[in-house]
Amino acid sequence: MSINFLQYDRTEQRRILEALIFAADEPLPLKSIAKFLFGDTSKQDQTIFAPNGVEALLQSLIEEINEELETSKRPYRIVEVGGGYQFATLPEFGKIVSSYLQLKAARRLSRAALETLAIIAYRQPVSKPEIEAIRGVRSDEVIQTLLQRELITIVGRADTIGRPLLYGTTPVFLKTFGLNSLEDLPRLRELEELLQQPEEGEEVVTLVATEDVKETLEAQFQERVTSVEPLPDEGSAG
Amino acid sequence: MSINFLQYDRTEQRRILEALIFAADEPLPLKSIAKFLFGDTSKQDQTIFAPNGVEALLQSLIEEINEELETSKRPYRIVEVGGGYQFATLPEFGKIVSSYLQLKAARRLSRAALETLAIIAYRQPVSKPEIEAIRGVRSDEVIQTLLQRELITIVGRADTIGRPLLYGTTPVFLKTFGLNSLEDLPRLRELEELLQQPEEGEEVVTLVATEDVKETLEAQFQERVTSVEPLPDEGSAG
Amino acid sequence: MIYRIRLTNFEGPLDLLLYFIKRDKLNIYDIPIARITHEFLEYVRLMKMLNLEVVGDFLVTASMLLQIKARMLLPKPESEETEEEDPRTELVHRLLEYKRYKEAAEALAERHQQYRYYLYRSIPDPTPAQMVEPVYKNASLLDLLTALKRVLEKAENAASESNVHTVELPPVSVEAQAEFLLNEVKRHGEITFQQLVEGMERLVIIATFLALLELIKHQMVGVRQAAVFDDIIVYEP
Repeated sequence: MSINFLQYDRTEQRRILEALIFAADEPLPLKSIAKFLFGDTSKQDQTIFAPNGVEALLQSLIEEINEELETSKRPYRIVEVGGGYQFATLPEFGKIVSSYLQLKAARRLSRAALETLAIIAYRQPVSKPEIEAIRGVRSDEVIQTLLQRELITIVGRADTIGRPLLYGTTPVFLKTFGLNSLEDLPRLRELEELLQQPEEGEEVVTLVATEDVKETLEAQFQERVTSVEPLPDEGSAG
Repeated sequence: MSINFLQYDRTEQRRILEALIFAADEPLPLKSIAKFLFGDTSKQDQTIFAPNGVEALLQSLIEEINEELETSKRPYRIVEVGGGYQFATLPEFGKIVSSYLQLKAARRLSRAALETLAIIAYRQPVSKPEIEAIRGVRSDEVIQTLLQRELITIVGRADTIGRPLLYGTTPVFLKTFGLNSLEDLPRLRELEELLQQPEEGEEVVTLVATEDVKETLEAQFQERVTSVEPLPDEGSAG
Repeated sequence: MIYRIRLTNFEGPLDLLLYFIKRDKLNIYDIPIARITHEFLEYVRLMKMLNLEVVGDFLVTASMLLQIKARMLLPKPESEETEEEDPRTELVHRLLEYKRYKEAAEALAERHQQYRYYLYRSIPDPTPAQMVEPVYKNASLLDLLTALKRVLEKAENAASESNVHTVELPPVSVEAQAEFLLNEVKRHGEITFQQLVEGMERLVIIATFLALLELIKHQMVGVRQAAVFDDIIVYEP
């Protein structure tokens, strides 16, 4: 779909473009912005976008927005990155922003950590080789992180070759995810049922592979973890 | 960590605060911004933040930023939502760009979804059997949809028979409905109040003959039928 | 063929009863059970005819209505002193309870209408390195493989959309891709893997990926990312 962008005056054009770049969660390439604002321009008379066509028009609008941002002393600009345009804070604010983000990052578990944690939660007691077989990747570091955060602990040794250590979840795990006991974990089957047949056709998620289950768990966990306070004396975050 | 925020003049204070809020993708509570910028203020002399302390200072800075954003015609503001402050587009621009960005949040919700969401919002934590008892209809699909849109999440398990999963609303819910917290939900009418207000009839339909009734009903149903699907393996119709 | 009709917007039996009450301006505390049951059953018959999947929910309510109707027909106890409970009480309570949430849903709908177009800031990841001091860490092999998997899936989707099924040997070698990659990195200073392989075919993507691994090994390029599963940024060391 496209809107009739040219019906707006230049100020409004800038504002629409600025809102578009603002609300996108990835850098927007000029090409795709152009497609949205003007539809398929290849079929149109390019002279209306003279002198240099649609993309040049958009580029000059972006320049004008950045001038406005500078004049009004905003601490961010639109920058070109990764083949697209997006907002970024100015470098002089970088330090304070990144130290804030780091603070926030310490509160989140990485996706790898959540994935591993989900496997341990559902299959405990479980050994590293088993975890790695399921995830398909080496998991030493992430297990270390989980041990450090006291979300998992060593619960014994397997009887298999090499007698690998077995891991299980801790009370900290239960507390972090607001569970009374391990029985409160959603059963995998329940999750599958929940994810079957969505109501709206456009949001069809067919749950076939384990991957999807993992992702669901991760999404859920992620949500809960973000609201949990950082653990004290933390060596390193996941 | 904390920086010496007060060493900056007011313009710079605004810019630092704006950069922080701009760089975050979730609502920042005043308390945590204050903690970040000033460290533990409880031990400090609050009079330097007079007249109303740190949070009042931040709040007035945010107001000033929003005034500047308005003056310089930016298409976004800092809004208070979900227990903190976050940047958001002005709705008129959100409307223009949301179709392009295909944002889930802007998608319409069906009446069934809203009804179920209302029950969950007001009675959380609440189980599916409870929801279905109130609605009088099976609600699996609609719960799935709400989970997928991240408006609700699993928050635990009930102690009743079968230990059904319990649902509650998410931060996405607060944002989608412009709520600062669950306390901002419109008040649920009391049963007594409903008792006092007799139903107002607005449309009177006189039923004449059964045939007519059927036709009317069919037309009505037709309107509400949103999808017709072939049944794969069903021997005979019910 | 047998069709089942999904009424995704249908609110159910209680909603239907409230509809009757409203339509006929009935007193909710004095519902004419016989009349309403009759009409309700008409609906249920129709639903069966249309093979609506919600009919089960309506049958439950239908049987409740029939029970109430039967109880209403029973002769009242002789002593007028004992207050016999109205058989309709429970139904009235359920209707009122449902009505509360129906109203709350309407209020929510209004709020949604009002707020659905507030698009909240979300952060494009990774934050551009040239603007913000990044919290990057070096990317691991897993990160690289994840990026590759994502890119390949994208390429496959694109291929299946265009119905192209040509399977050929890579038109380029790993060496050639290494050269291409180095040039790109030199030109841009840094570039995401995603961009590097944009529009490439599956096999070329794999060749590029192998080239990337080689170049990393020889420390001719570096890779980093802001967070696990973010785009891999290839940069000039």
